[in-house]
Amino acid sequence: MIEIFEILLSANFWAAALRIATPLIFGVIGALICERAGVLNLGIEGIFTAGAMAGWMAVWLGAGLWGGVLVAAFAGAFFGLIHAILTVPLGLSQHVSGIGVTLFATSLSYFIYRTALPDVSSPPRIEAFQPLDIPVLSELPFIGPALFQQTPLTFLALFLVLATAYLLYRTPLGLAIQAVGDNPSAVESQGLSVYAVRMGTVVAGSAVMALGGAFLTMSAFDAFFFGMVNGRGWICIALTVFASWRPGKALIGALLFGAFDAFQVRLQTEVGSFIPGQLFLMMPYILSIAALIFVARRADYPRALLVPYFRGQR
Amino acid sequence: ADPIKVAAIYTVPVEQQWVSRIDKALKAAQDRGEITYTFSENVANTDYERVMREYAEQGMDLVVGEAFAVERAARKVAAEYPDTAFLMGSSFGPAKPNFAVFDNWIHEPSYLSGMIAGSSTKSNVIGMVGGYAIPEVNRLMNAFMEGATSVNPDVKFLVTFINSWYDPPKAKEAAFAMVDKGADILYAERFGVSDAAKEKEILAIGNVIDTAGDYPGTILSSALWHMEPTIDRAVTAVVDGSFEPADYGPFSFMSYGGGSFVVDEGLADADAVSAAKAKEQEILDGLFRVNVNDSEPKSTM
Amino acid sequence: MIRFEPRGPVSVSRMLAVSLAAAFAALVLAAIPMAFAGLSAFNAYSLMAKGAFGSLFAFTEMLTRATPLILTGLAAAVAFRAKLWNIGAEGQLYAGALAAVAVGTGAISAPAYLLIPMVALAGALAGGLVMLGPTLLKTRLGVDEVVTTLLLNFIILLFVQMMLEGPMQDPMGMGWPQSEPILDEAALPKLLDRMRIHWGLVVALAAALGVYFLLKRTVWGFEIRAVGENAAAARHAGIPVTATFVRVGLLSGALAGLAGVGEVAGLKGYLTADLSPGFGYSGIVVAMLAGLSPIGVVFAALFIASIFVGADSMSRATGVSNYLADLIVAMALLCVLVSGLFLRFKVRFIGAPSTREIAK
Amino acid sequence: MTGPTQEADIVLRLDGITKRFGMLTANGDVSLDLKQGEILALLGENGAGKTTLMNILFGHYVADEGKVLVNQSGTGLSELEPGSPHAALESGIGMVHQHFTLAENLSALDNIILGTEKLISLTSARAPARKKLAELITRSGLDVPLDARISQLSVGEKQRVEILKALYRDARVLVLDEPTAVLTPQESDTLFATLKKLSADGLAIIFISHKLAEVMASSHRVAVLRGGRKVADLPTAECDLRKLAELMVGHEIVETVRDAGSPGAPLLALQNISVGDGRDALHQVDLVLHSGEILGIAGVSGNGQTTLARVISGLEPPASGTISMEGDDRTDANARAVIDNGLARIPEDRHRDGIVGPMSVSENLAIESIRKPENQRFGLLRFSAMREKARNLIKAYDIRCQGEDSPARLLSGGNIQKIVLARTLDPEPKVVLAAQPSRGLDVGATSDVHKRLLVARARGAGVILISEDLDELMRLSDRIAVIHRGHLSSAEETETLDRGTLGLRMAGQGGEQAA
Ligand SMILES: Nc1ncnc2c1ncn2[C@@H]1O[C@H](COP(=O)(O)OP(=O)(O)OP(=O)(O)O)[C@@H](O)[C@H]1O
Ligand SMILES: Nc1ncnc2c1ncn2[C@@H]1O[C@H](COP(=O)(O)OP(=O)(O)OP(=O)(O)O)[C@@H](O)[C@H]1O
Ligand SMILES: [Mg+2]
Ligand SMILES: [Mg+2]
Repeated sequence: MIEIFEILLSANFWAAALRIATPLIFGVIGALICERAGVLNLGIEGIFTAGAMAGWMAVWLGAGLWGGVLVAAFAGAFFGLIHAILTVPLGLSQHVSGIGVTLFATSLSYFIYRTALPDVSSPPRIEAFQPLDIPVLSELPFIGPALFQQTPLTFLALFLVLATAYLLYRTPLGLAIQAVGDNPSAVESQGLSVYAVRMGTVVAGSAVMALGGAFLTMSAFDAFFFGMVNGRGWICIALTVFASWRPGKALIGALLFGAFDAFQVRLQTEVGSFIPGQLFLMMPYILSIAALIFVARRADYPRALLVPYFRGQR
Repeated sequence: ADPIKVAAIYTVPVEQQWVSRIDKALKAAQDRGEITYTFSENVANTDYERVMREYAEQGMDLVVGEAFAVERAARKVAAEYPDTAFLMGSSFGPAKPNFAVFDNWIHEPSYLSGMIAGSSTKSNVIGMVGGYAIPEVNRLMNAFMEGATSVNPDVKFLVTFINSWYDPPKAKEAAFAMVDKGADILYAERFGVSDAAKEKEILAIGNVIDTAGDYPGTILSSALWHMEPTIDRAVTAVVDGSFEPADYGPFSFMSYGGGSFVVDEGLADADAVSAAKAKEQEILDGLFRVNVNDSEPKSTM
Repeated sequence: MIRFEPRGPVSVSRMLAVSLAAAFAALVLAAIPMAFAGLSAFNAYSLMAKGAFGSLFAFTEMLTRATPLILTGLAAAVAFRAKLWNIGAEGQLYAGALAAVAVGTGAISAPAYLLIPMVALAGALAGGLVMLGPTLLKTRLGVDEVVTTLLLNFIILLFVQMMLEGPMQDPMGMGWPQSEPILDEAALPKLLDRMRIHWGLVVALAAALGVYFLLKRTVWGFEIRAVGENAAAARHAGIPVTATFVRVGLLSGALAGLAGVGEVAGLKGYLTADLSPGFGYSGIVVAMLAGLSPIGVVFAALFIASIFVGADSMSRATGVSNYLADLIVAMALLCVLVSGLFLRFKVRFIGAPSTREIAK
Repeated sequence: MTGPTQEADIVLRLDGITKRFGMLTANGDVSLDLKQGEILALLGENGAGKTTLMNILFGHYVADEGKVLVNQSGTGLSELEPGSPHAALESGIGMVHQHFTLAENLSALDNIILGTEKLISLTSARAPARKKLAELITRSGLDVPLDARISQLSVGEKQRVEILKALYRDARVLVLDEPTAVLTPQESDTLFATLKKLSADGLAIIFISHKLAEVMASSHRVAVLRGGRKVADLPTAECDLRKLAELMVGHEIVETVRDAGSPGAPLLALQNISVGDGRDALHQVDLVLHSGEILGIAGVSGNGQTTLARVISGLEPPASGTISMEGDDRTDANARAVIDNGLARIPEDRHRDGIVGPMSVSENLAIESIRKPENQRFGLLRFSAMREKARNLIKAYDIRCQGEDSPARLLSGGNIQKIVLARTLDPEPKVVLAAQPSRGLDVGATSDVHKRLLVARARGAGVILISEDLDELMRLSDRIAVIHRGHLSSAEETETLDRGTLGLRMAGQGGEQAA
């Protein structure tokens, strides 16, 4: 018991939680933006992979770290555009298009990586983002190490949460996104293009998702591995529902998940000798389901989610 | 003579430490002009048998691979293609007429790197991050732990498996957690652990491949695996027409040069190094046998 | 400006033409990465065809690969028909495989004609029960099943690993996390000597016919369709909506569970945690390609399997990275998706208002 | 009509509009002029092409032939870019659609300003918008709570938000598609008063309606479509109700009249039923329905009618109270049991609750009795029997469709209602619950529904008629009760009531309420 409190009260633990949460924050914010506009984006797992590969590859080819971030975002936007074209004007099933995009983005990333680097026996590395040591702030007692020894991408993620909330609730575009996810005809009857709003949103959301992948190869680690996304994208889909499609709750959800994961790793070394490790690994998923049952069920989801819109058709 | 045709089937990408050693040995043979080499990586177990058959059908002279999760099927296929030699990673014995086996028997150097770690730790806490708790991993970890306790009975171990072969960010987090718990040496079974050690400015123990160049000043000691003795023997046997369904496992032992132990003498205590070197000699001379223990290692804290 | 106008019934010739066009487009698209890897497209395509259909072995391998896809495709199709979004076929597949192993590795000894059905039943039941949870959470508490089924995939896979490293580990397995082998009496017989193709294919085909019959001709099928198309109206008309969802959930999970039974009792003979390379997820693709038609699922599964097996074999023959196979499958999928649109809609291109008319 | 002086007044001209959907010509060469400050009523049967015409005008659809001309701020008529709602809005056309086009998750204010600002902007100018709206609201009398989420608004309030949307953009032409279909008489009266005020200020208005009385009362001019073609265009003063009905349908409509009934024994009784909280709750509702009578339930929509219908239909169990039928307790009966007990239900939202759109007409006709032996044996469907039955019902109820196998969604609203009537009334139920049965239907279809209900009454069934249309209620019901805020008044003989009294009670004033 004491041990558990010790863990929860240590700044390093919370620093780890935030670090683990960072790719999830990007992912859930991206997924949330897409779904707010009425488009479920199951391409996320592939978009993560594409972002991880493209961002890393760009840096490796000499683009510089922020150049890599930009390239990752563009890669995400590219696959987002495919998903957007398939699901918005063409109105195809969002489930199957998303899974198709995941397949496509993943295999294309792998294929490009392998074809470009056929002879590596150990993954080539880049100089990744380093934690920012912000002079005064990082010296603060608990908060300092937890919050201010993170890499720039973590701060970007936190900023994106704020920016997304502001965008959704305070700007004309945000209103349009919310409306198009609820009732597309409300948007069309006000002279806006449903397709433009939805496609733009999906493309932008996918670009944000890709940053989650980029974080893995450019911040959490410094090389690209096959399969390294490891289901993180799917988690974000779950977190989106958990968050009731709200940016603030999305941040909390991602942090909770990160905390579970960080906690799980620490607890495993404590009692791992008599409890199977898999039980710990299950914990975040089980708790997510439990949270859904007790917290987030019956959230008012975007009513037009999954429903394609065709102009002039009934 | 014409080079013989060799194909390899890997269930993981070639970057994975284990497979990279096989790949390296085969590429060297190819560069020497002894073989032509092609491989399929990341082959799902469901597809493994088909891939084996396809290579056999293509008239490969030697097929190298990992039979661990497809033991039965692999042996069946081999039996149906007696003209092709199969050299497969396996926990079981060889099978007639053409199924030879190997494994990464580098528990010996692991024991030695454990000795170095045991005498180098100040906090008496060593963190170990593994992928999955499979025998090939457990064996090395157990030998390492045994080596460490042999020189330092007070040393304690933290063990975590991340349930993935390639999730360096996750391995890194697991390692960070151990540092938080007081570990001052990390056993790096997976990519990501040495990065954590480097970032926290502590030491790491390498496994299978030598990453000292990537982490200068961080890798205290490593247990390396060399597939060349195994591969070269198998290739020669195929060329000679003398390929036997033998157990190539021992060629991973130190005495054949299949395993080796390296230590950064700038980082390790000189006494510890000489103790380990003495033990190394005993092993090479056959005077000391490192225990083989395939059971899952557990934290001792 | 592009506009889509719904089209009525589609003629067979049009369907063929569109399918061919899709296949052609996929091949053209696939030529791009091939060129990137230095392959001549024509050679590659003939190798692909050979890899999937060129020999009895190739053909049976393709069918073997299609077998679980048919079952997971049916699992998705039947659930999606009722608008029960089961994304958890992967987990249900593993649950089915685990149950098959629990029953078929010696816990029960019985002659083959008893043991095989028992193994299949256990697998189906396990898959069904796994899906029951999310179904009840959806109907009773309104918890989104996309998320619960998705998360359950991870939980079940970890559970399988736990069992394989714990109580169900093969004591003869040298410590490897794998189950004991399925008894010979519990294994699905092979269809052909020396080939991997097994009775699971027959089961899958029978299941496709069964689901077709169920949906088309039975009261339950009627209720499933009604609930899927308009749950409010179905409820109003006295159809037991919750019971229908539960039935669909059980059936969908059972079909996915059967896929696991086939893989473990028909193909591999024992269970490991990497039994499935994502058959559960591919099942969704198969089902949607088939337009949720049970018979269509068979063809969609064959299509996906032949593309994959063919492309995989081609990449091996040419020494190109075998990630190419997945890439070609993905491209083919996207092309077929887009082509489906031309079956359902007429596409009209409409110009901007002409200035000519305004000037007039 | 084309004199130069009048030309200047014309704010909108439809010129030879033709629109085809496949084989169907929804609009055939329709031309129409609209003058400043004029209120034009557009009439026609269901499916006559009214909505289509307005959708072309607003740019939702693109006409196959013809064009729309608007008077852009007094510079003469110029062609409107087809297929662009944006262009229509820019040139001062506002539209209130037949189905609301509001985002339920946004506030009224946000719905109104949606799309009126540059999308890419750091701030949304809510404050100035609020000021402008406050002024608009006082001027027009369209009172809405600007900060409430749309999902919390009543139908009437949503309607007003829709109109404000148009006025906020300084519309000079306002199109309203069946604006009163879902409004109460009082709300309709208020709406038309507002419209008159706006037209006096120069706004040109087109409204579509099936309610001929309000057309007569509120329009300056009437245009009638039949089969997509304009068959009449004349000043309202030159028409009367009968003439309008004839113009629409092409023949005379005989109004259904109720003969003196002979109510029998009590059939259905609700005692002290309470359920739910909030808007649509019921509080201690008592009700007795006798055989051979039509019991009307009047009320402003959103006062618990929906819940009442759901409770009687077996879709929602009451929190307290009992329901009995012919003396047997049926409180806990679910939908299936309710149907089996001989209670037929006509849902208020026929598209949502009435039919399964993609399923065929014959399947929709069989859906309530799918487990009956006539439709299945050993769980297997008897298709030929179902089809046979469907063909008979299609004939008997005059359901216009392309055969029993065509998907039900392709049918018009009136014909969808006939499917519901056929499958519920054919088994000769003891009780019929008809919720808003003629909502949105044209005169012909409405009179058909009325006839069917009276036939049921004549053979001894009890009918509960929930409606907002007082004329319909007064015409059909033997007794009428009023529902307000979930309280149901005791039913009184129709002869003792008049529109005024009912209207007051619907608004919650006067009349005793059942305790
Ligand atoms: N998008 C469409 N696709 C096919 N047919 C359509 C479409 N829109 C309208 N129609 C058809 O055009 C005809 C005119 O329909 P419209 O909705 O304009 O009728 P309406 O006069 O508004 O009827 P109501 O009084 O019932 O509202 C109908 O037969 C309708 O089915
Ligand atoms: N999507 C469609 N495709 C093809 N035909 C259609 C479509 N929608 C409607 N129709 C045809 O148009 C006719 C009228 O249908 P519609 O839904 O427009 O009626 P409506 O006039 O709007 O009815 P209302 O509003 O009462 O009830 C139907 O008989 C149907 O055959
Ligand atoms: Mg209509
Ligand atoms: Mg209309």
